[in-house]
Amino acid sequence: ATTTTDAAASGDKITIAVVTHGSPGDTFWDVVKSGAEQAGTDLGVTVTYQGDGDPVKQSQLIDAAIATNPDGLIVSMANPDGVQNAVDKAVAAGIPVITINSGLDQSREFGAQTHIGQSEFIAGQGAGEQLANAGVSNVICVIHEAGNTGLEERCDGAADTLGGTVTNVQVDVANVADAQNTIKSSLLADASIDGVLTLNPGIAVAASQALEEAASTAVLATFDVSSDVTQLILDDKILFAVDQQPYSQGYLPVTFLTLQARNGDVVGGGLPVYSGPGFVTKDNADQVAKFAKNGTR
Amino acid sequence: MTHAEASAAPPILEVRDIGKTYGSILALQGVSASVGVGEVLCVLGDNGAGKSTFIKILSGAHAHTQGKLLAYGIERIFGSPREALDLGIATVYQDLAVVPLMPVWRNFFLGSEVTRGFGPFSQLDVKGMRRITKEELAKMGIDLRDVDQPIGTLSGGERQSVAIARAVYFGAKVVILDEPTSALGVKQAGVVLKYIAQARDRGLGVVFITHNPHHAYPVGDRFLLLKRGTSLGDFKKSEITIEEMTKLMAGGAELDALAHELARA
Amino acid sequence: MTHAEASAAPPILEVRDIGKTYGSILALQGVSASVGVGEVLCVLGDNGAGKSTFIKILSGAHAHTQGKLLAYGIERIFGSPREALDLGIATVYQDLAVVPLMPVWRNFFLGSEVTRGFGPFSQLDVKGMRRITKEELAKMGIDLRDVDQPIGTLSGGERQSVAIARAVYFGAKVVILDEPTSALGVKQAGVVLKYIAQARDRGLGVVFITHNPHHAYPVGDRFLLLKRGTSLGDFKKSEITIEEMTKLMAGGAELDALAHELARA
Amino acid sequence: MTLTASAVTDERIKPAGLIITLLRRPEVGAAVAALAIFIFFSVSTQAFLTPAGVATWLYSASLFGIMAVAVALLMIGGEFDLSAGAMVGTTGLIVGIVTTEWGVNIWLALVIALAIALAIGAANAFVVMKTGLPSFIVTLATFFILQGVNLAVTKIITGTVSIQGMSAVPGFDAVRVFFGSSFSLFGMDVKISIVWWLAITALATWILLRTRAGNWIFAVGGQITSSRQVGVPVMKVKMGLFMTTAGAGWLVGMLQLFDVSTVQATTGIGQEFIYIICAVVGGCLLTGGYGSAIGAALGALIYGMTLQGIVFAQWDNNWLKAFLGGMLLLAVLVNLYVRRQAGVRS
Amino acid sequence: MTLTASAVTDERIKPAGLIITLLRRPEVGAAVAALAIFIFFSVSTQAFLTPAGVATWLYSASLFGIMAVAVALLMIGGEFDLSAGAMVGTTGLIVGIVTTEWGVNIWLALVIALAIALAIGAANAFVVMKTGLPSFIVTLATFFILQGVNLAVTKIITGTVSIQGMSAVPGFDAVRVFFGSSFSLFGMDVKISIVWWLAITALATWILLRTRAGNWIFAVGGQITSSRQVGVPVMKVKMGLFMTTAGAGWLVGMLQLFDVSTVQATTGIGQEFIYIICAVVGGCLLTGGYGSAIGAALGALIYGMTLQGIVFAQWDNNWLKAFLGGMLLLAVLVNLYVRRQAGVRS
Ligand SMILES: Nc1ncnc2c1ncn2[C@@H]1O[C@H](COP(=O)(O)OP(=O)(O)OP(=O)(O)O)[C@@H](O)[C@H]1O
Ligand SMILES: Nc1ncnc2c1ncn2[C@@H]1O[C@H](COP(=O)(O)OP(=O)(O)OP(=O)(O)O)[C@@H](O)[C@H]1O
Ligand SMILES: [Mg+2]
Ligand SMILES: [Mg+2]
Repeated sequence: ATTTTDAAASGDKITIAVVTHGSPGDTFWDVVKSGAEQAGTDLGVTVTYQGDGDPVKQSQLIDAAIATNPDGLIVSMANPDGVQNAVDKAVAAGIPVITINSGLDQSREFGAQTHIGQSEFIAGQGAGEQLANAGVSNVICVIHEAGNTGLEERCDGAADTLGGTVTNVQVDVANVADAQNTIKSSLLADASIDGVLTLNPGIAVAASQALEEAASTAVLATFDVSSDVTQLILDDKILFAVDQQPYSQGYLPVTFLTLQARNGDVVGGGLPVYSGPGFVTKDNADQVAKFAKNGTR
Repeated sequence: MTHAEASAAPPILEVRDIGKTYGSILALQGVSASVGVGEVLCVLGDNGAGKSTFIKILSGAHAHTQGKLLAYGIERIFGSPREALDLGIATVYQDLAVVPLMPVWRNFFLGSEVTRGFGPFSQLDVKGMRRITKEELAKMGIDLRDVDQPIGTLSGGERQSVAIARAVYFGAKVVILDEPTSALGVKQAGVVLKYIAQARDRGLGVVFITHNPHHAYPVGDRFLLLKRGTSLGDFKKSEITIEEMTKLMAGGAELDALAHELARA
Repeated sequence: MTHAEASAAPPILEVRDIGKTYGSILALQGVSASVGVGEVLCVLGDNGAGKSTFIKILSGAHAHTQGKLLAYGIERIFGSPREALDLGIATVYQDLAVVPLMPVWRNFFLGSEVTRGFGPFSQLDVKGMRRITKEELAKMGIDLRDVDQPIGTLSGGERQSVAIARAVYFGAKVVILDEPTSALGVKQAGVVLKYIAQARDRGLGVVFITHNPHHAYPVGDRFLLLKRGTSLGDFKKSEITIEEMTKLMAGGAELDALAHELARA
Repeated sequence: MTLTASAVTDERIKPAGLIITLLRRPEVGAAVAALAIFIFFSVSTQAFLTPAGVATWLYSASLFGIMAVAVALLMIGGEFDLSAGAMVGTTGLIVGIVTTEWGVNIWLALVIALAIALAIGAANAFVVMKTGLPSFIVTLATFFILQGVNLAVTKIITGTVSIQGMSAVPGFDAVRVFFGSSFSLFGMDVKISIVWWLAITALATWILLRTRAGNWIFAVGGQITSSRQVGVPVMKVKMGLFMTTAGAGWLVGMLQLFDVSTVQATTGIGQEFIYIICAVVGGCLLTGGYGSAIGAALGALIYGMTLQGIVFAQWDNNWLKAFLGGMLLLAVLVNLYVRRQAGVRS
Repeated sequence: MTLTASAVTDERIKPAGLIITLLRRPEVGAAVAALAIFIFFSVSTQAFLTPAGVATWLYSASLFGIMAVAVALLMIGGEFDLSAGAMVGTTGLIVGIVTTEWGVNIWLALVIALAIALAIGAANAFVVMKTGLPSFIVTLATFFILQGVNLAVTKIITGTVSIQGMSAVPGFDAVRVFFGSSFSLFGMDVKISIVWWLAITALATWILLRTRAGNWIFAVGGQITSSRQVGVPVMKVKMGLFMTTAGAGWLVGMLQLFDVSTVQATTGIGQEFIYIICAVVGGCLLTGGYGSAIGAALGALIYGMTLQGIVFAQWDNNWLKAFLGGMLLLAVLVNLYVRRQAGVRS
């Protein structure tokens, strides 16, 4: 269902709407947003970004975006059923849609032109493999937002490939100091824990302190990077960070849709574009550090 | 002071050796009294003597912790004022039991609303209730501006009048009045005394609390005197004069001295 | 009825043509009166006549919306009761102005706490305040069980006594009393009248509201009569007898009829 | 002089026109605030006033509004229900799980979910009334418990944190007619939930102002002791209110489930305060005894318009909350100003 | 008969032992509940009573406790502050940004953050007092605004949504002595925040019970009109309370920042209710006028012990919230039971 719109006729006033399931302030989605907005600036198109983790609200945001009649729509589908109606509506209205991050399997079916990124589950599997390679078998996976689909999938993915046990631990990202306590408590409660997987760079920093205070030798790994995390990798406090390259998950679809609007190009050929995962380890932490500082990694 | 002399029919309300504690505070102990058909029982006593506590037991607002309460000769412990109301006991509480933010007429009919229509479609007879409220208050000499005013904005006496008018209007068997005249003007207080006499004549029982012996004596048939939570006795009108009563209430000689003191030094 | 006859010193408090509206409700209009040194001004009137409103203006609880208020001859609009208190005006409000959950002694001294120590280290003189509270109440004939009881659990009269004792204890120049005796027993009411006389003799001004002409007449020097929010006049004691006053307050003949009606039919 | 005439001609009342009298209703401030926000976004954005735009914010408002009206009744009755948001998730999850995982008939599933919701509402009421604990804290505990149960049970039964495959359940389309359908009106695609919202607001208003139950709701919220003393069946009233709120939670749960045909374990969490905000913006007192259903519905309208209006205005989404906060403050200030002008001082 | 003697020998009081008298303090119920939870987890888990374990839950409790005490004072004074949680984030972010991005001296940064916090607290108080709007709604607006500003401004200035490189700021270690250090005691690694917590609880208790300000706090919360009528400077008291809460937010912000040396834009969001929960579990009335600082500290202790105890017990983590809810309900019920036994009916 690839349609070429005549939006190109509208000249330079191209608008592209991004609606994700990330809540404002989420580290990962913030980088996606930065990527999309940077692409907008680079290409001279207007990019609007909205996000809400609740499928009803995300659908409403998509509906609202459709009401503004954009030249392209970018949607992340953590809960594909939930946004199906809204995406259908967009497709029916002739708005080209690209899905990002999650929802790879449904992307074509719903009529999106392509999918960019990679599901949280696959990224989790990557982390699980790396941890298994490090000889870890009893991991706690620190979920910093209870019931968040993406985070749950990361942990599930890790459990899938680790070959040992993965126990989820809930903390609150709004209280990092207390998250540190909870991680410490977990370590104290079960001395056999030899791996900690965090899903947010701030929590990773807290976890490294928790390991220290609990005098634990467990291996620490995390999702997503920040300059503190790269520093901790260099200091051997963190083994690796999974980098899904969220920036490109935001930048690429905007580029694709702009090309389509301006030039009628339909990129991807109906096949997905993978954006990762990359791993940041001691070897490449140095290079990543400066990008992380800019908020683009 | 025994009740043997009363007629065969049991009194409407009777208490025997009743008492009430609030936590560690003994507010009332060993009080016995009764009120029969067409009888006015005045409860007299100092501040803090336990009069309001006594009344709250009769009206079901507080359960007693000692003794017995009998209604029509049957022992009862009221779990809620609703139970007392259903027995035809209407009360004017000292704190008036009104809902400040609600309009006067809604307060007047609260708990006994007049409705029209059937089953789930019955709705309030707003017009009728407004009219009755206005009329009943006018009878007491209170000319309200607007029955839709929240009752919390009425003056103290106006508020008290609403509570009294309500109890009188709904009172079926017994009317209990806790210091009903305290905030009332001379005229309104007179009306209340008249109401009490009328209720008595219609065969209702009345329990009447006041600090004013001149209010109590003319209408009362029996006088229950409380002091520091205990009963000083239950007197028939024939057994006591107004002077004796005033003395008992006030501690005697002091009063006489007062008149002199008040004169300019 | 002019104030020209007063001495050269201006009265402590004086109002001229004062009025107050609550939203669209005119509670008080065009009232003039004054209270001077060693003078007792009684405010009389029906329920809802505007007495409490008048008092709230004097005490700074409500700002007036018309007319002038003068303290010591200087025009003022009180923004808060604190301003009035600072001028030595102590008030007993009809709703008593107590904080129900707080202990009796804390209520007694609220806003005028006694402290010991300096600057940031000053702390409450708890023992002293407890003692004074107990003593002042005992003087009024109220023997409290425990000054640490929340004031909300006191009886109506006990609560009123605390409010009066407080105003008398802190009253510096003028004491304003809104129906102070309404919930009081005969003895306690007598004590309050005595207090008023004492305050007057000490040179304080007193504004006294009551529905009881027998309370008002013995202690009053001037009588301000209100009806439906307007002034019926400001009389000196010499200009009016207790009978005339009672008639004016109650609507005359009705009262005489009452005594007969109250007798058993 | 008839009595009504005397009320009008009383010399102690300043004459007040019909407008002022109207302005005294608790919801009028909210109506003015809603109008202001409506005009603001209509003028400043393109899409707000298009049929598609209107349909979006009306739908958004309706979901908040149904709960806000129920919560307003409860607040007028002097209680809070912080479990109202989580209840939306619970009922949706129940229907989702029993139909997709266990193959229970969808109509039966609706009834089961409703029964459970009402039971939880009744339990809230029971604990609050029997212990005398504040409902704020009791329903907060219920909220936590529901939140945990929603997550853990969903995870155990489905292995994930959301329900999938709901639209394949037999009878889904039939039920959808009541909860997830939409119809055309003036070129707008009007969701059925808007109809529910209007109906519930009207019903609640009638109950509040014209029935005995309404009188009792105001009374128990205004002064519970006094109400008890004059014989209002306090327990029954509060029980009814908590069950109404739970029932509204069920309704919104169904409306959401049959709209997007999925539900997540986290659905509804954090929404409970939005309902309270809507009720307060609409003129309800937090302390109980005062408020209106129409006001709460208007509060929801304000919230829905603001939420979607910000999107239409394409303001940076990082500022979303700041705008929301500012609008909220503005709305209550306008409300206050209007009511002051009308001579009401709450 | 001396007056004191009469108080003791009054025939109208049932003799009550010292224990009953003690039991009447608002915090005793919370103390019993805390003890029960302490014993429960000590017995049922291995790590809870080890020095390392104790240090963990004490630290957890201290961060909640400092705010809970301040919030309790405010609640006794009859107000809420829903912006208290976001304030923790705001102050942390201010210090983080001005030091890491602009190179401002770290001590100066502390002062700037404190000044801004106090100004926001004063603004809350000002709006609440001048408009008469409920503080629930005013501070909710502040909360939303802070939440948006925290995120948007952090993003604009740093390009990310968290502060990085804090530990490299000159003077960081010096400041850490006050806010992020720890010392050894009985084999425990005691964090400095526990000392702050105890000190603040003691100070707040003294103020409440033994100073004029404390008297005023109870009064304005219990009956604001009466307080005003007897001359309590209501505005000043409320102003002080809101500023105290904001100041406590600053302190906790610093304690967190200098402990984990990073702060995110979402820090503190959702925590405001935990503070209120702690205060209520500790015996504060939501309606104001009653409560205690020690009680709030005990409420925080209960919360901290439960939160970490559940982790020590290694219960399935998805149930976390459900356990928390259950514990909360249990704690308030124990509290209630104890107080009923003591003859207090709140
Ligand atoms: N806050 C208010 N809002 C509206 N109307 C009010 C308010 N306060 C008082 N009123 C009205 O003003 C009138 C005068 O009230 P006020 O309390 O001054 O009477 P009062 O003379 O003290 O009566 P009482 O002897 O019964 O105490 C009353 O009719 C009352 O309804
Ligand atoms: N809820 C309560 N808790 C504790 N003590 C109470 C409570 N209610 C009343 N009391 C105490 O019980 C005693 C009797 O109170 P009650 O109200 O019955 O007195 P009263 O005779 O009505 O006095 P008054 O004439 O002043 O109204 C008082 O000393 C009061 O302090
Ligand atoms: Mg009494
Ligand atoms: Mg009055």
